[in-house]
Amino acid sequence: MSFFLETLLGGLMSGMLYSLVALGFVLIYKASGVFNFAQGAMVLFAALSMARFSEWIPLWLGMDNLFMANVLAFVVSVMVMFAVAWLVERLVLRHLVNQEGATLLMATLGIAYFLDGVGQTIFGSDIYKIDVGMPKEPVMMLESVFEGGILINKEDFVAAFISAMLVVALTIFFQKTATGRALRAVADDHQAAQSIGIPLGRIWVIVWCVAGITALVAGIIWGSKLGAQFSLSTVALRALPVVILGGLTSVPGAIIGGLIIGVGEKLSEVYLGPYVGGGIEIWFAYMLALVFLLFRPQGLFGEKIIDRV
Amino acid sequence: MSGRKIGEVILDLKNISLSFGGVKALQDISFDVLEHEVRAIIGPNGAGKSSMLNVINGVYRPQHGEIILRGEHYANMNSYEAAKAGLARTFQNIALFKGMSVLDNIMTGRNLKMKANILQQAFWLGPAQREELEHRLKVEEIIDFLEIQHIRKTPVGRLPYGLQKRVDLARALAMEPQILLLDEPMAGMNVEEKQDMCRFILDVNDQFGTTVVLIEHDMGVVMDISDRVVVLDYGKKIGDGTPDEVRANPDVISAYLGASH
Amino acid sequence: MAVSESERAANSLDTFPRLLLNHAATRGDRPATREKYLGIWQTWNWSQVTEEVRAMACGLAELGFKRGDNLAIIGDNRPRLYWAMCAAQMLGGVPVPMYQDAVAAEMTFVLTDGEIRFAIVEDQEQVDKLLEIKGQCPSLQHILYDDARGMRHYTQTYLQGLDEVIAMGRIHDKNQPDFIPAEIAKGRAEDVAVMLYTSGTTGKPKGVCQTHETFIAAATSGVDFDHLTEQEDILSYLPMAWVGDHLFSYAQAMVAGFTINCPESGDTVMTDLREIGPTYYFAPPRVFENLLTTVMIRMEDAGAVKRGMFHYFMAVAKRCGSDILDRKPGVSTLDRLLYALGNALVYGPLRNVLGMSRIRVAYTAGAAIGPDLFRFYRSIGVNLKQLYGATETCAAVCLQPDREIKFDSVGKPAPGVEVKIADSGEVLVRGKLLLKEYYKRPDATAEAIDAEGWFHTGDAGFFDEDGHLKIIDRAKDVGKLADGAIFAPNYIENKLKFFQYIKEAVCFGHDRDMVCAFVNIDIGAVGNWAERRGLPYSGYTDLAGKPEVLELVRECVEQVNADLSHDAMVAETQVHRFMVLHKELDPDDDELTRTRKVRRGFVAEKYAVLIDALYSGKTSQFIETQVKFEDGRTGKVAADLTICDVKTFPVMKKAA
Amino acid sequence: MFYRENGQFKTSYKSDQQIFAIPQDRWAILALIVFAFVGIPLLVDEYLFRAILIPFLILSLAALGVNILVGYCGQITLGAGAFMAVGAYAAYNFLIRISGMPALGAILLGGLTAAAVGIVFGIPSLRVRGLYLAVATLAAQFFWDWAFLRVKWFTNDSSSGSVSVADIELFDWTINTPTDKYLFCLGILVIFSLMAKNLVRGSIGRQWMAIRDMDVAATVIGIRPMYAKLTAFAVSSFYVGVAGALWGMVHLGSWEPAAFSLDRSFQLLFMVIIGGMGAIAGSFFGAAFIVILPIFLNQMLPLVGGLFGLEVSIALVSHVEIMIFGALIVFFLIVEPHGIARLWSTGREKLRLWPFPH
Repeated sequence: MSFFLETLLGGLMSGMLYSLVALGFVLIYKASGVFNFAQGAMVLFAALSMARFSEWIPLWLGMDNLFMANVLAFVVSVMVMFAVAWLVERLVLRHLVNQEGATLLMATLGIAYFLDGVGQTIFGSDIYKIDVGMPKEPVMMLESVFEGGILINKEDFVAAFISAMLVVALTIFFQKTATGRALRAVADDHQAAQSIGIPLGRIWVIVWCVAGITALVAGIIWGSKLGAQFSLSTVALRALPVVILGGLTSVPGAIIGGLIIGVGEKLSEVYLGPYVGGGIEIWFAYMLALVFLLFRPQGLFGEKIIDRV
Repeated sequence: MSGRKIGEVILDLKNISLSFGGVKALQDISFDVLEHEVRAIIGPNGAGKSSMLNVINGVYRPQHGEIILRGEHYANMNSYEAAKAGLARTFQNIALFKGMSVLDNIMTGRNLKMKANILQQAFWLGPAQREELEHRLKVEEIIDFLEIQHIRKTPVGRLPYGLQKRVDLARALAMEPQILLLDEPMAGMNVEEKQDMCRFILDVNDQFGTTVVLIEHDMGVVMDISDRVVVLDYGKKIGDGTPDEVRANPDVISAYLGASH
Repeated sequence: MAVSESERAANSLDTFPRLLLNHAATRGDRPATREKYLGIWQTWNWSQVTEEVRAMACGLAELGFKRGDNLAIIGDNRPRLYWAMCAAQMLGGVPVPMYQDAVAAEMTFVLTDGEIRFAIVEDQEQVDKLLEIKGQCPSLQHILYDDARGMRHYTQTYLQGLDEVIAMGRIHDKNQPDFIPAEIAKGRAEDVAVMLYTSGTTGKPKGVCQTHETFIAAATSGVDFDHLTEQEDILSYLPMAWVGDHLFSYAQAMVAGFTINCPESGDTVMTDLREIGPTYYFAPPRVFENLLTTVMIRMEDAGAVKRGMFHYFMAVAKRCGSDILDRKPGVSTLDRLLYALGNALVYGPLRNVLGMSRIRVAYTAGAAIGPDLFRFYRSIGVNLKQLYGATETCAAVCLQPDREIKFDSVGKPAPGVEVKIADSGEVLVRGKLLLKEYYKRPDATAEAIDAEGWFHTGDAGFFDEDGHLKIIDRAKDVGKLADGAIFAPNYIENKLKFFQYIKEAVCFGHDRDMVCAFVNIDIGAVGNWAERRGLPYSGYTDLAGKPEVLELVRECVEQVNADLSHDAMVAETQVHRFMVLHKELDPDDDELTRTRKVRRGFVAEKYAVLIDALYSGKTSQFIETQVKFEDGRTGKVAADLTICDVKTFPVMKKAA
Repeated sequence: MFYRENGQFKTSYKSDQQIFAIPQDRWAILALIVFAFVGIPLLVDEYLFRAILIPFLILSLAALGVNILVGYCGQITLGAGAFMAVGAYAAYNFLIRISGMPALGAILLGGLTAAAVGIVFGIPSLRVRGLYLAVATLAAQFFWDWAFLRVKWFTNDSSSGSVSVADIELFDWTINTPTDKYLFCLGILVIFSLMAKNLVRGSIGRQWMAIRDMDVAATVIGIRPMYAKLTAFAVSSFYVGVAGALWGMVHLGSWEPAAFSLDRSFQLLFMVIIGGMGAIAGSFFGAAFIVILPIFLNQMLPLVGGLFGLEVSIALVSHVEIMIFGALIVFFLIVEPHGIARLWSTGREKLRLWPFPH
């Protein structure tokens, strides 16, 4: 029982991180109809930026304060991600307005490659550590409830908490601010939004900036756990089934989908894996999403797709 | 037009109702189409004309009602079955295959009649080749009929609107349909193009005996070429009869006047 | 005429049906007719054509068509319409091709004048026209249509599809296989083969009756002259009623046994021309001119490098192209190399896109062709030549021999044709190719052909020192200078108008001692010229008065004078003085006809004061003229016109 | 400029519809093929065969398959690598488990197996399109990556999924030298290209393109989307599977699942985008471009770096390489969505119209 709970909680924790990346997908898709395959590359890029700047800044400034270094590195990385967002809009998106979804998807694949290349050229391609002072030691919990209790990483807790906070913040941003409302208007109908004077280009930049921040947060959390390294960019691939499950246009869908996939992966790996040789977590999520697709193409919370002639 | 014989009921629509979510696009519509006639469905924009056509050839599924095609009863059609049963249609905002040439676009209309299997096609074996050439001849006859020889190998995307509409008609004709559904065939055309299109529609009806069901929102042209007219307004049928009867119908007059025409 | 009928039929190829049978026998598998139809070039070989023609003839005979009947043929260039001509000839009838774009009323005249009983027409459109006027044409009994589209509901019994008639004929031919040979045997060379109505610039159209003998003679001389073989391909796209098309697409094809190609539709002529790539080509100057304009316009859109290359090599071609084509000596090796390079980069591809790659011989006729235009085609390697003739002479009186091309002559008399110049300057023609008569117009026939058998062409011309005929004007317009020299205003005016800067010119000189001219500049070309050199102007009148413009025009006139001085006949009529008019001659002011021909008398009267000034030696003259504006208002244009003197050249003596 | 089309008129539909309707094109292609078979083996050394020509041929074949699906039928795939893997491992199993199985037979059966798998993974395309479909194909990629790594039966119980085959034989011809391999692959490619061209110009090809361009209209004229899409998946996977089998058994000889990773799938997609979607020739252009570009960069970058006194590491070259790929993808999607093939055909059109610009 405790083992099951441990697995479940572990799944929920990693699911929270999937949700974070999935959130990046959903934001961009909602506002621009672009399925951003480069989200993973952005996570890697952000993580590398964070790792390297937190390393370089003390050298440049000759200071020795980890906290300050991290804060400065964070600020620089945020600016870097904003620059990326601006460039993407300028150089790519505005030239592909009104193209089909598949074309845009392939374009973001190109962006992903480009970002991967640039990131590693500038920042290097080794494994870099990100130390933002996440607690590493595990804690025992619920010893009183049943025997043995369950072992949990504090780090995961903190990560889950931060993710949750970010989701709340974004929800508020979308629901309560003028920019957020404009974003939703754009998501509903590009042309109508344009005709009432919402500048599409600026909205896109903002959305990509927000997606950049979620990528940065995800990058920092994952990076501090696993180190900032190339494999981070594959996190997008892991988060992909999440959005399919949750529905591409739904923020709650991204969160719940992330949790389902996180838990499903872990449980399947632990309980199913041994019978088939292990390592099934990556495709299991996809198969789950695929089966889902066949019966409910719009996802759990997505809007129904209506064809008009 | 003296030689054309109007026949029996070929298509009968009974109590068709269609709604999207809460929006009622069609409410309890019934009318019939006689073989070899030109039947028009008119009405102001948003009257449900296109929805009606989409129900007839199975793009939309009505919630109520039935469609009787040559005595066969259907609760709803399916596009493929409709095509097999001899229904062809054109589209209001032109649904040509924009990556293909005019010739290839029209050739797709022959698809149902082409039987060579994929292996024969891959090796361009006798049957595949023979079939391809035979159908090319058919398609060329249609090209000749619609006078679009000069654009036969042009990609459709490069054509002006009026010609695209003609290619759309050609593709439908290539199916050798018994019933031809035309969705606003003259929308957006200049006077000369409209005249040409009218001539082609009448020629098709006359030469091949094809039953024509056409939609227009503009009463003018349609009245001249149709045998009978159905008038829709806000998803309801408000008139049905010969052009003269319809023109005299007070409901129709008020609908058209009310719709700022 | 002691030879028996059957012997004639067997031995001589003196009628078109006999020529056809001969082709079927000797080159039955060679293509005779092609038509682009349903996307590909449908081809009929000579055997098939013969079979079709026989069937059609039998069908016509079934319907009652008999020797001496006239058969109207109305439509675009369709194979079966060409075949119908031969079918009619087989039965001893006379085909009468008519202009397909004529309106119904115009057709009435020909149909009644020609006592037409049978008409073969292309399609519903022509049928409708004939039905409209049938009441006025009592002789018309049968109308046969080629294309059955839209004809299902025509119930008139005298309407029949050509298909049915041919099918009927086929059975007839099978049942009575001797019928057609017997009919062909009855044909004589001196029978009328075809009747072509002249457009008739004055009076009503006249039916020109040409016999088998005349047309075969004309065609044969052309075929021999240019060594045409059965291998030629020609595109038949000109009106069938025009003598030029009849000569090239029917008579010569029948004589030489080459292939005629009918385009798919009027819209596709250019594409079809490219596909077929005719080896033998005929077009009026207007077609060549339009083509050249298109070339120049399309080249304008090209990038700078390509445009530069194009113009560079066109200059090379202008310098040596026609000399190379004529295999004249004296072209430098460098020029030959450059021309070869240009041929690879420009001329060859250009000929290809114009559909002229395979042309061995191309002719133009029907109107004067500008030397620049003419030179352009020759310089890119198209063997374009001029011919001269009229409906009454089967089109072919004079032809330009290969390698003896002069830009302003129409060549030498064709073999077997005599040409002489009357004292009045009129060109007279005698030979086998003269018309038999005007249909039912003995008066007109007598007027046109004099007692000695000379046909009066109505054109004025002269032979130059090499024996080439130059046509200078319509005979009735030709006048004389005070000293008796022949004065052909049109000839000089045309020469002036060949310059792009000159739009219109009017020459005076009849009964005077020298020639003077009014000139209208071309506002487009000269305006462009002025803009390029930064010359500001406010309008036509202003531009026309600029000294620089006058200088420009003076150069043009001088060049014309230099040109004229080479020909003894016209050397006296060099332009001594001219003025550029202050307004454009305009049909609204009655100065031009609606077809933009100068109304010489009216202009002379209206501008008498200017003419006086020209001949009185003044250097300028003030004038004020009333003009009508487009909106119907009238206004006045006034200007002080400068009179320019032009250099004239001493008359070149014949190098005897 | 080189075209002289006057007099090349068509008197039958057969000649009008042949693959290279213009004689000049026909001769040029024929000359190219003859040169590829005869000239190249005489001129080229082993390194070029191994590093460029053989990979080019096999990847062209795979790109051809991907192009049929993506370019002609409009169904996006991110899992082409997996179908290569299926082809390769299926061919391997046919070869070692059925005694007397000829190599060519195994390769074709490998392709057929891939086709069958392709149909299964194509089923989602009937319900979803665009990026949803991309996800479905990704599922195939991850599933087969895993399967060949972990399911021992597929790899004949070898560890880590690596397998190897001896030199293959075609009748009496043992294909062991690079030249042999090249000729073998070339032969297959020529035949398969011809088949692909026949398919796309025939009724099935028109059905694919109709579905791609406007699926509602396609259905209305009687095209069954299921048939069109699944045949596209099948044919595409067949091509890709055969390419996979060739890649493993002819080019590599021994291989492991990593040879057919997700990167391979992306690479194939890029070939099609850069080469030209919906054009047979595009597959060749794309494959050539993507095979040659890294080699070119490997040579050039250190040289360029040297000019500025920089040392260019191998890692850097590979980073610059993916950067350039990424940029090129975006560039082509924006500037010329129909890729090099379109540039080529535009150029050809210009030559036909020379000296006119259009």
